[in-house]
Order: sequence, then C-alpha cells, then structure tokens
Amino acid sequence: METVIAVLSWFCLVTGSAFAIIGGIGLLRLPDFYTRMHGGGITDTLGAGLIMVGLSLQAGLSLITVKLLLILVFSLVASPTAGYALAKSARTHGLEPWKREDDR
Amino acid sequence: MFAVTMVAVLVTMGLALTRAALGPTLFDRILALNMFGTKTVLLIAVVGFLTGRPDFLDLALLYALMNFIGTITVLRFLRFGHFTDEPEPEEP
Amino acid sequence: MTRLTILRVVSKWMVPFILLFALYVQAHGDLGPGGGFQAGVIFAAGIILYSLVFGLEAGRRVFPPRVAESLAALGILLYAGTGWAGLLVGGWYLDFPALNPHHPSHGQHWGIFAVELGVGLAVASVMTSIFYAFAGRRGSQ
Amino acid sequence: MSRLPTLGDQWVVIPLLVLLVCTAITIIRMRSLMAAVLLTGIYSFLSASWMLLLDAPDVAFTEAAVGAGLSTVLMLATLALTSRDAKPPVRRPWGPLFVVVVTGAALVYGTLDMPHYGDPDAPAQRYPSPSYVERTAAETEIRNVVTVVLASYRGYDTLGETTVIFTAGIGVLLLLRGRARRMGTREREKS
Repeated sequence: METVIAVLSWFCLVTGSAFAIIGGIGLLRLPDFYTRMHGGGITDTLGAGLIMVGLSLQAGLSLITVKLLLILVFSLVASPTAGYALAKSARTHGLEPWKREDDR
Repeated sequence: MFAVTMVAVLVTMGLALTRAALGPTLFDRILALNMFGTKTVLLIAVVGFLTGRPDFLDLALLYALMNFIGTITVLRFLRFGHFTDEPEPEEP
Repeated sequence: MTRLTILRVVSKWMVPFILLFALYVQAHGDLGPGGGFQAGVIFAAGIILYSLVFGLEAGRRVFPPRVAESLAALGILLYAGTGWAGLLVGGWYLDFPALNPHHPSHGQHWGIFAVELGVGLAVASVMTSIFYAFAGRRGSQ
Repeated sequence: MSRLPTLGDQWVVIPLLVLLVCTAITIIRMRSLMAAVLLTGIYSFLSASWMLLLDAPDVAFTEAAVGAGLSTVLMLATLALTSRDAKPPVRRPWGPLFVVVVTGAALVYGTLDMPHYGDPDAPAQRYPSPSYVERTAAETEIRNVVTVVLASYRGYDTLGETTVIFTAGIGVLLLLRGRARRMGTREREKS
C-alpha cells in the first residue's frame, strides 16, 4: 500500500513539474496574449494541482494535508478568476486576438 | 525527487520572468506576475516539505492570497486609472 | 465597483476567509510565524479587496474611516495600557510576568497576547485609513 | 563532528539570487512605471522566498504581506496621482555610476572579512545572546521565539514601532485630507 502511494505521489510530482515547465514554455513562445494565457492556465491549475496532490500524498492524513488542500482549493478558485478578469480586461481595452493572417 | 520539482518550478519562474521583462503589452506582464506568484507558492510548499517545517504552508497560503489581491488591484487600476467610485468608462 | 460578475461572486466568498485568516495569524503568532503586524496587514488587504471590487463607498460602509482612526488609537492605548497594568500590579512598565504572580509564564502569555492584539488593531486600521485617503483622490491630470 | 552548513546544502538560493538580480536590472530599464510596479511585485515574491530559505519565516511573512500585497496597492494609488511614464534621463549618468560601482566594490571587499555562512561563532549567532532562545521556552511556554523577543524582551522597541506606524498614518491623513479640503473650498469659490 505504501509503495503504491509513494509511486502515485512521485508520478504526480513529476507530471506536475512537466506541466509547469510546458506551461512556462507556452507563456514564452506562444504568439499573442490570449494564447499565452493558455500556457499560464496550464501551470496554474494542472501543474500546481498535481504538485500539491503529490505533496499531500506524501504527507498522509495530517494537518499538512489539510493546509495543502486549502491552498489547492484557493488557487483553483483564484487563478481562473484572475485569468477571466485579465482576459475580459484585455478585450475591453481593445487587444485583438491573434489570427493566422497576421502570421509573418 | 523534490529536487526535480524544485528545479522545474525555478525554471518556470525564469520563463515567467522573461515574459514579464519582454512584455510587450501590460497584460502579458500581469499574466507573468500572476504565474510567478503561483510558482512562488509551489516553491515554498516544496521547500517547507523538504525541510520538514509545515509552518511554511501558512506562508504559501498568504502568498496565494496576496497574489490574487495584487492581480485584481492592477486590473482595476488599468480599467479605471484611479480607485475612486466614479462610473466605469464606456466600452470602446 | 466592477461589472465582472464572476469576480464579484468569488470575492464575496473570499473576503470572509481572508479576514478569518488574519485572525488565525493574529492568534497563531505564538506558535508559528506571524503576529500582530502581519495579521493587521492581511486584515487591511481583505478590506481593500472588498473596496476594490464593490466600490470605495461600500468599503467605507463596512469599515468606516472614523472607526478605523479610533481603532488605531485604541490599539496603541491597548499596548501602552498593558504596560501600565504591569505597573499597577507592582512590577515595572511592560512587566508581563508580574501580571500573574502564581504563573509568571502565563502572565507572559497574556501580556504578549494583549500587546500583539494592540499592534494588530493599530496596523490594520492605519493601513486601511491610508488606503482610503489615497484611493479617494484623483490626479489633477 | 557536525559539519558547518554550507551554501551547497541550499543550492536553491543561487538561482533565486540570480533571478533577483535579473528582476532588479529589468526594473531599472523599464520606462513604464506601471510595468515597474508589477516587476516590484515579482521582486518582493523572490526576496521573500529567499528570506524563507535563510530560515526567517517571520520576516518572509511580513515581506509577502506588505511587499507583494499592500505596497502594490499603495504604489498604484500613487500612480493614479502622477504620470504613468518615467522621463528619460537628461544626460549620461557616468559620474553617479562610477560612485555606485566604487561603493559596491568596497562593500563586496568588506564581505570578504565576514564570517563563514552558518558559522556558529559569527557575531550574528553570538549577539543577542543565545540565552534568549534557551529562556523563552521555560519563561513563557511560547514556541515562536521571534514573537517573544519582539513583544516581551524588546517590548519598548515594539511599542515605539507601533507608535511610529500610527504617527505615519496620521501624517498621511493630515496631508491628503487637508489638501482635499483646500481644493474643495477653491472649487466652491470658483462656482
């Protein structure tokens, strides 16, 4: 049982790290603001979420797990909200989404 | 294995910082700032775990909170240009 | 005041938890990191988030500037008063062990709690007042 | 024999410091004040993580709450009252640059004499005397030594600091309110 949990938590940590880096590369390489938000979204939810789950699997049932899950729930609510407000704000400021014709 | 996660988080921080420095629009910088904050939360959680000090998790929670408040403040400022109660400018 | 509905709903849910977290930091200062100053700043941040999302006027109704200014003075008075309490029971100024002669360590605990509460009140109120003062103005352009 | 802790045990510090320097340089190069405020937020996050790694969670807590949260709000509120962009410098700042480089080099030269990182005989570990740490548990039953030192052993200091915060707040209120009232009367006279 312990081995299963250990393997699961390592799996979560490694995939979470991978998603974090993928999102970071996306943030840097994608062509315009709206597509970059996609990269940011990956790290904020999938990357952070998997790493937090991996850590709480390591911690077992304790106060640490409760706190980790609290942080996880908070960031799962806060960062999409911030992303929504950001996109909406950019749109009302007249930032146009990137289209293929613009590709030079 | 924690070290792998830490390296990944640090690399992502570097990428986000590059985006924040490059811009080009303010929104890109805000996005990078928001992401940077989340990565700091992760870094602190992992470091707290590694050093066996779960106190650090309070700090991680505080960071997540301040990150949200900071982003909302910046967005509101961008929209209005001030913090008074005057009506929102018309949609362009 | 913002028109973004999701932001309004989420903030409405989040502000009470931020204030609760501030109280936790305030009370938890003798066990983990944190204390009066940090708790005060977090409390002020919660009020500021509310004012940003629901408008400065709504924020001022929740935590009126007049109350904030009085609470700031009250916080300092609480701190200084705890010092005087030490004098009254026959110790020195800010002499916490004298507060409870049978259990000096409990006296320390009480004193530190009261003092931290005073710091928290003062910091939260001062930070909120400064925000109100700055936010209520527009540049002359 | 227990080994002295070295920087190698905390290798995370080095990339953090590199990022910190990069952020500082970027802030200097920014002309848009708004972007500079955003990058200051990143700087604050970084420096708080660094303080945390140096085992100062209380300082990191303060830095996170004040630096990343409140000061962003207050700096933006100030930006609302001034212009959004910094003016380009009028002339090449070679003289000041020279002074800064010389001072920096002197300071770096000074660090060569500092005790080794984590040295138990360093003045920072010797003074204030370690007896505070030993006495705290017995005298107060409180686990966080920093809280006890701030609120009890150094109670006068903290009283003074709180009074300073209060005075600063009153000063800001007097300045901003007084000006608002004067401007209000002027507008009323105009109409």
